[in-house]
Amino acid sequence: MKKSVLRVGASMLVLSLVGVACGGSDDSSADACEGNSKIAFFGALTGEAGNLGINIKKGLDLAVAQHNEANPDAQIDVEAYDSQGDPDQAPALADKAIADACVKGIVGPAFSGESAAVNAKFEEAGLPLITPSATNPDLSKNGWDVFHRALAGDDKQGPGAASRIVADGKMKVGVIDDNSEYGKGLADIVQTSLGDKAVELNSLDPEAADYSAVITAAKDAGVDAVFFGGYYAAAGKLAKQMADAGVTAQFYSGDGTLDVGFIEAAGPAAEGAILTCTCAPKDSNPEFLKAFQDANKGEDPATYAAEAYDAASVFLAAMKDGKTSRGDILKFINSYDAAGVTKQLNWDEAGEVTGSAVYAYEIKDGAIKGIGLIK
Amino acid sequence: MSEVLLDFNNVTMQFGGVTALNEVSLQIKQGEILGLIGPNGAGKTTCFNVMTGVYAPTLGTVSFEGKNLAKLKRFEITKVGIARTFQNIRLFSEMTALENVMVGADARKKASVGGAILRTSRQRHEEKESRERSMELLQFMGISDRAETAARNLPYGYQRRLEIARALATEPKLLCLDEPAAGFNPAEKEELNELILKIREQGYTVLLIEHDMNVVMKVSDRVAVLDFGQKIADGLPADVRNNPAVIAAYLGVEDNAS
Amino acid sequence: MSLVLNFWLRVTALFSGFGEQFRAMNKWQRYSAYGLGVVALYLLPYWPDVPVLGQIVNTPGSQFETVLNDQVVIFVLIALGLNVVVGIAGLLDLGYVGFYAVGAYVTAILTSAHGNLPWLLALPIAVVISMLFGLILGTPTLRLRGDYLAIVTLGFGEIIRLTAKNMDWLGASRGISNIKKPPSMFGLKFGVLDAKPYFYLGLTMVFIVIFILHRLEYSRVGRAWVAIREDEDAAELMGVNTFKFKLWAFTIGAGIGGLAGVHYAGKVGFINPDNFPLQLSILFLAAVVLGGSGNMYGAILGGILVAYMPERLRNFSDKRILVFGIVLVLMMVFRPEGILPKRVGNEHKKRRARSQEGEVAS
Amino acid sequence: MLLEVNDLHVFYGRIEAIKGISFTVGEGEIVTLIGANGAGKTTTMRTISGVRTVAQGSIKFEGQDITKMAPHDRVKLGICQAPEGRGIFPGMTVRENLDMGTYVRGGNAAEKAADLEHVFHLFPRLQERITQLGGTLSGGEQQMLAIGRALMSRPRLLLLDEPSMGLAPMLIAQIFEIIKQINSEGISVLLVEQNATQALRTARRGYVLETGHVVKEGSGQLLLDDPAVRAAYLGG
Amino acid sequence: MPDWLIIRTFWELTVTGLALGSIYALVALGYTLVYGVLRLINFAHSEIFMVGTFGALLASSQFLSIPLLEDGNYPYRTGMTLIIFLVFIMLIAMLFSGIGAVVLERVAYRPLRGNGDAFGAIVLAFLTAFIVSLVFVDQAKINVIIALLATAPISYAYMRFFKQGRKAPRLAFLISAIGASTAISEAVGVWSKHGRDQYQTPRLLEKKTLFTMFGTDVRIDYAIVIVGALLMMTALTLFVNKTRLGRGVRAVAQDAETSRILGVNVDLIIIVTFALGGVMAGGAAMLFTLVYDQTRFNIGFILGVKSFTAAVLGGIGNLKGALLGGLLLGLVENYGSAIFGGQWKDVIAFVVLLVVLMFRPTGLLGESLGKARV
Repeated sequence: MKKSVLRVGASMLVLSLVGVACGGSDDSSADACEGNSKIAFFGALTGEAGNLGINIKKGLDLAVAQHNEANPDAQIDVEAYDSQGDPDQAPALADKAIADACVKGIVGPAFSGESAAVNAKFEEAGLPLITPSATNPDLSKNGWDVFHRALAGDDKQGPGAASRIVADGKMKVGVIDDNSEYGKGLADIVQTSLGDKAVELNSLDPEAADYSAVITAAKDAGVDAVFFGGYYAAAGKLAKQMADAGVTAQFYSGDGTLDVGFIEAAGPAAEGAILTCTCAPKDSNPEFLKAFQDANKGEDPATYAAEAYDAASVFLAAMKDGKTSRGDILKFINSYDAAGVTKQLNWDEAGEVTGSAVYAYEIKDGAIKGIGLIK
Repeated sequence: MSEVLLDFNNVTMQFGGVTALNEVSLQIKQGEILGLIGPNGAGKTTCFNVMTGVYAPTLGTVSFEGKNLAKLKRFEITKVGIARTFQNIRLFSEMTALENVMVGADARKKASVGGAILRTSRQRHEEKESRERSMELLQFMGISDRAETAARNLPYGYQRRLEIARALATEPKLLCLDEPAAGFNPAEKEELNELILKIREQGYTVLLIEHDMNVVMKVSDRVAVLDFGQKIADGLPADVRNNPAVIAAYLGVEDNAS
Repeated sequence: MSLVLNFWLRVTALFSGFGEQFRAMNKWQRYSAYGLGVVALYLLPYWPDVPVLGQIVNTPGSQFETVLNDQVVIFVLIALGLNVVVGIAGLLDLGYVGFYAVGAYVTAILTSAHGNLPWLLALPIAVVISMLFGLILGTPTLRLRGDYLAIVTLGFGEIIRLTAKNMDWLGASRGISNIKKPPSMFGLKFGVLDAKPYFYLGLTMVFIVIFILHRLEYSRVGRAWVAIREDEDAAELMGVNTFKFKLWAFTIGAGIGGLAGVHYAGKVGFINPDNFPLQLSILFLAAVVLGGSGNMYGAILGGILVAYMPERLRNFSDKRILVFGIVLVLMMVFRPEGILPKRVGNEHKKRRARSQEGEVAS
Repeated sequence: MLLEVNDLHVFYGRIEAIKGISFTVGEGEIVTLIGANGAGKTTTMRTISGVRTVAQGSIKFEGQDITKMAPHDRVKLGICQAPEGRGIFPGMTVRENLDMGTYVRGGNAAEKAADLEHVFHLFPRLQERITQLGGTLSGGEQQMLAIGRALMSRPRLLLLDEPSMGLAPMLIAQIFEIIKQINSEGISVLLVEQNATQALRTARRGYVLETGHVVKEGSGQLLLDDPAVRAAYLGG
Repeated sequence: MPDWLIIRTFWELTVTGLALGSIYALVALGYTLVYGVLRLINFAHSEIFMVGTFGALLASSQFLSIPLLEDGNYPYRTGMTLIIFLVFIMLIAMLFSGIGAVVLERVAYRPLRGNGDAFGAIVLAFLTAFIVSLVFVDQAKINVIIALLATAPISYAYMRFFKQGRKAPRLAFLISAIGASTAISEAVGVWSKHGRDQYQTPRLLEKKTLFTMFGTDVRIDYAIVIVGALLMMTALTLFVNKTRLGRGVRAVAQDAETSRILGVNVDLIIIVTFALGGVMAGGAAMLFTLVYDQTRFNIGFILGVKSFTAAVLGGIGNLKGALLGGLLLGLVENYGSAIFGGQWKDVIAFVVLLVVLMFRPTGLLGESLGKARV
C-alpha cells in the first residue's frame, strides 16, 4: 500500500528515461525525412484574422496541386500551422515545423507580429521562408538569411500611397491609424512622405464601434483627403461613419483594407476609395486567374493569394531542381531570378524582393478594380 | 484591583438619526466580571462595537487604561488588549480550530513575509510559541480533540468555545464575550459559567453580554443594565435583580400590566 | 453520465488515497517519492517519445516542449501568483495580466530597448518593479470592496497595456525585440530553437515559487491571508493588520506575475502590447478557479489544464475556445470549488475513519 | 387545529438547529414560544414560513400538509410573518412596504384600501408616515409597519418574531395590546418572544424551547408560575 | 492646436458622446439589475447584447428580407413603414436578448445557487454530450444528433445532482459567467453564416440632420438613440416602481429573505430581473445597429466592459446610476479622445473610474437597486 506511491513515481521516471533514450536517436536524424517533402503554411486559418490566411493557403495549395499533377512521382505535401496570427501560439508551432524534417520551406508567417516572434527560430534552423504578406519594413533589418518577402514592404508602399495622394492633388491629408503595429507603421511612413500636407489625427481603437471623436477632428481640420492605416473592418466602419458625418474627403488606405470586407462594411461610402498594395491585382496574370478560379469553384483569388502562389512556386522550383536539404533550397532561393505571376522574383541581401511595385486600386461599382502601378 | 480598565464616558452613538446609545457611562475595573444585560435591541451589541473600535462614538469618549480608543484602528485595539467574541459566531470557517486560535496568537507576533520566507530563528520561535499557546488554549477550553478540524465542521458548542479561545490567544487584558451562552442547554451553560470564572482566575477582566439571567447573575461581580440605549442600573447582581426599573424594563412591564 | 461521474469520483478518490498513503509514509520514503516526482517532471520534454504515454501527452500540432515552456510553465507560475491574491487572500483581481506585462516590459527595456543589462540582472529588477506596481495599485484600491476591486484591477491591466501601446519609449505597438536571453549555465544553452533549457529554468522557478509560497502559507502571513478571506472584519478585530497583509498578498502576487513576464520575455525575445490582452487576465483567473482556488496544487493543475488543453485539442481547431467556455460552465456547476478544492485540517481523514467505524459497528 | 408542527428537524449547514419539536396552534389562539437566544425560535418561525427546508417531520395547516410547500403558497393559504428584526424594506415608502403585504394576494384596489384603512386604524402613526422611507422610521414604527404589512395579506395565522425587540416599555405594552386586538378579530397568532413575562401573559398557551427541544409546555399562567421558567427567563 | 479641438468641437463631441453613452447606459442597466438582486457580476451580459444585435440583423435581413443594398444604395424606408419596421426589429432584438438572458440564468447561474431545475439540466446535458461527441466527429449535424440522443440519460443524472442543492462560492459564479460568455460568443463565431467576420445590418433610416443646435448638426439616428434610451429607461423605472413584479424586484434586492417570507417567489423575480436586463440590452442592441449598421461575434466584449464600468461609475445596483454612469462615460471618452487622442480613450475611461472610486467608493450615486427612484 505505502509503496505504491513510490512505485508510480519510479515507473514514471523509468518511462521518461526510455524517452530520453529514444529522443537521443531522433536528433541525429534531423535531416532524415521519411515520406514526401512538405511546404508549410504558417499563419492564421482560424481566429479573427483567419480570412487572410485562408487566401494565402489557397494560393499555396494551387501551386502544389499543379506541381503534383505535373510530377506524379515527386509528390509534395502541404502542412498547415495555424497560429491564429497570435505571437504567443506561434513559437510552439514554429518549433514543430522545424522539428519536422520533411518541412523544407515556409510560406509565411503571414503577419508581422508572429514573424517577429518566430523568424529567429527559422533562421537558427536554416529553414527558408517566403512571406507573402508580412509587410513590416523592420522585418528585413534583422539580418535573417532565411527571410524573404514576396512583395515589397510598407516602406515602399507608404511613399507610393503618398505620391498617389499628391498626384491626386490633395493638399490637406488627415492621417489616421488603428494603433496596430501594421497600421501605425504604414500611417507613419505615409505621413512622413506627405510632409507638410499631412495632418496627424491620432489613432482610433479598431475594436470600438464609434469613431466619432477622430471624425470630428478630421472635420474640424477641414481635410480634403484621409489616409487610414489599418485593416478592412475598421476601414469600412471609418469610411461609412465619415460619410454619415458629412465628411467628403477622399478616402485612401493600404493593403490591409484591400478586401471585399471593406466594401461590405462601408457600403456606398466605399465608392471611389483608393487603396494601395504592393500586391498585384488579381487580373494581372490571366493564366493564374483562370487556374485559381478552376481550382476554387469560380472564386476569384483574394489578396495575397497570388503572392503565396509565387512563394510556393519558388520552393517547388528548388525541389524540382533536385534540392532536398533546407540549406540547398535556401541557396537556391537566394540566387533565384525568374518571373512569377505577380512580379519578377529575385531577392536582395535583406530578403526584399527587388523592384518595388506599388499598385493602386479603386472601389468602383461595389468592386475592387486595379488602376495600375504607382510610379 | 479596583483600577479602572475601560472607561466609557458619556458615549452617544447615532445611526442616521436613530440613537442606539444615549449618554452611557460605564466603567470596567481590573479583574472583575461585568455583566451587561438588557432586552434585545437595547444597545448592548452597539456598546460592544464602540468598545472594540467597530464604530467610533458620535459623542463621548472610550478610554482603555487611560488611552483614548477613538484614534486607534481596529487591529490596534486588539494590540492594546481588548479581545472579543461575536454574537453570531464569526470563525474563519475554512481554517482548522488550531489555526483559528493561532490567528489570535499571531496578534502579538512580529514575523512577517521576510521572516516566513527565510524561516528566521525568530519566526520559528514565534511559530512554535503560537502553536503551543494555541494548543494550550484549546485544551483549556476543552476542545483540543478537534484541533485539526475545520471550524465550519465543528459542533456548535465547540464553535462557541473556539471563539473564546481565539480571543484569549490575543493575550487581552479585557475579554468581551457577546452572548456566549446563546444556544446552550442548562448543562452547557453551567460548564460555561465555570469556564468564565476560570478565565477570570487567570487574571483576565471579563465583560459579559448575556441574556440568560442564570449565567449573568451567577458569574458577574457587577451587572449593568441597558435599556433603549440608556443605562438604567449598575450594581451588584442581587441589587440589580430587585431594582424596580430593571424589572419594569427588562423583565416585562408586569406591574402596570397586572 | 453517471458513468462519467462515477469515474470522476474514482479519480478523486485515487488522489485522496494518494494523499493518505503519502502521509502514512516515513520521511525517507516521502523524500524519495518527492525526488522521483521532481526528476520525472524535469524529464517531461521527453515524455512524448515514450510509447503509449507519449501518444497521450503529445500535442498534435505543436512542439511539446515549447508548449511546456511557453504555455504551461508560464500559466503555472501565474496561477501560483494569482492564487495568492484571489485564492488565499480572497481579493478578486481581474487585471493580473498587468503585472505579467510589467515584468516582461521591464526585462525588455533593460536588456534591449533602453539598456544593455544581462537578463540575469534584469530578472530581480523586473520582479521588484512588478512588486512596486502591486504596491502602487494596491495602496489606493485595496480599501474597495470585492467587486469594485475587480473592475479597478481590470482597468489597471488595460491601462498598462494601452500605455505600452501608446508610448514610443515603450516601443508602442511595434513592441520590443531582441530581448536578451538567459545566460548559458550548467551546460544549458538558451538558444532560439531548443525550448528545453527554458523549460528547465521555468520549472526551477516554479519550484522556488512553490517553496516560498509554501513557507508563507504555513506561517503567520498565510494565516492572516486566509483569515482576511474568510472574514475580514473578524480578522481585523483579532489583531490582523488587514490592509498591510492585503497589500503583501497583492505585492507578492505581482512579483510572481512579473517573474512569469521575465521568463516569457527572455524566451520569446520579442514582446508587444497585444501579448497582454484583457482576455488573458480572465483566462488566468479561470485557471485558478478551475483548478481549485485557495489550493496551491489546485491552481497549478488549473494552470496546466488551461494552458495545455487548447494545444492538446488542436483537432477541434476553431471550436476549442467554445469547448473551453462550455467546460468552464460545466465545471462550475458540478465542481464549483475546482478540481482540487482546498482542504482544511484532517477532517477528510477523520470522516473516512468514522465511516469505517460505522461499518464495523453496523 | 390550525397549525400542527410534528417532530420538526431543521439544519443550519451541518448544525442541527431544531431537534424534533412539536406544537400546535388552535383556531383563534395566541401561542407563544419562549427561550433564550439560539434556542431555535426564529428558525422555527422561518421554517413555518417555508424559507428553511425541513429535514424531518411535518407541518400541517388546517390539516393540509405544507411541509414542502413554497413560501408564497403558504402566504396564499394565510400564513404571514412579521420577521425578527422587522425586515422593513429600507428603500421603500411606508405605503410600498404595506403594499408588499398584498404581494401574493393581489386583490382589487377597494379591498386594498379597506385593509389599509384597517391597518391605519390599528397604527395611526403609520398613516402620518405614509410617504416616508422605511429605513428612516424609528424602531417602534418599524415594528408597527412589519405587523401592519403582515396584516395586509389577510392572514389566518400571524407569526410574530420578537415584536418587542428594542422597544421602549411604553411601546412594548402598546404592541402587546394590539396583538390582543388582532387576535380578537379572529386571527390566530404564533408569538416568539424573549420578553417571556409579557408573552406568557398575552398568550393562551406557551412552549419553552431550549437548544432545539421543547422542554416545557402549558398554559401561559402555568408557565409563569413555574419556578424553573421564572429562574431561567424571568429573572427569578 | 489639439488642445483647442475640444472647444471648437465641444457640442459635436457632446452629441456623439451622449449617443454612445445612452447605449452604455442601457447595457449597464442589465449589470446593475442583476447585481442589485443577486450581488453578482453578470459577466456574460455583454454576450446578451451581442445576441440582440444578431436578433436585429435577422429581423431585418431575414424576417423582413431587406437587402443590404438596393441598387447600390441603402434600402431606405420612410414614414409609417419605417416606424413599423424599426419597432419590429427592436422587438425581435429584445426577444433574442431577453430569452438569451433567461436561458443564461437558468443554465449557468441557477444550478450554482443550489436550485437547478430540469431546464438547466437538459441544456447542460446536451452541451456535455455535444462536446464529448466533438472528440470523435466534427460535423455539426452529427454532433447535434449524438448530443440529442444522449441528453435524456445525462440530464437525469444531472437532475439527481441538482437535488443535493449545493451552493457554489461567489467566485464560481464569475467563472461560470466567463465560461458562458466565451461559449456564447464563440458559438456565434463558429456557426453563424459569415463566422467571425463583421456583419452589416441593412440601413433603413436615412441619417439626415434633424436639427441644428449650438452650430452642431444633430443627426436623426443620434436623436433616436438618445430619446429611445431615455424612454426605455423611464419605462423600466416605471415598471420597477409601479408594478407588482417590479416591487418584487426591489423587495428582493433590498432583503431577499423577508421577501420570501412575504410570499415573493424569489426564483421568479430573478428570472424577471434577467429578462428585464436582457430586454434593455436588446433595445440597446437595436439602437446600436441603427447607428453603426454592423455587428460581430465579439462586439459585446469591449462594449460590455465599458458598460460595466459605467454601471460601477454610477453606483452598481442603482438604476439612475447606470444612466448617469453611461452618459458620463460616453462623454468623458469623447472629450478625452479629443484632448489626448483616440488611442488614450480607454485609459481615460478607467482613470476617471479610479478617481471616482477613490472619493466615492460605491460610485457616484451609491449602490442599492431598492433606493433607485425617479
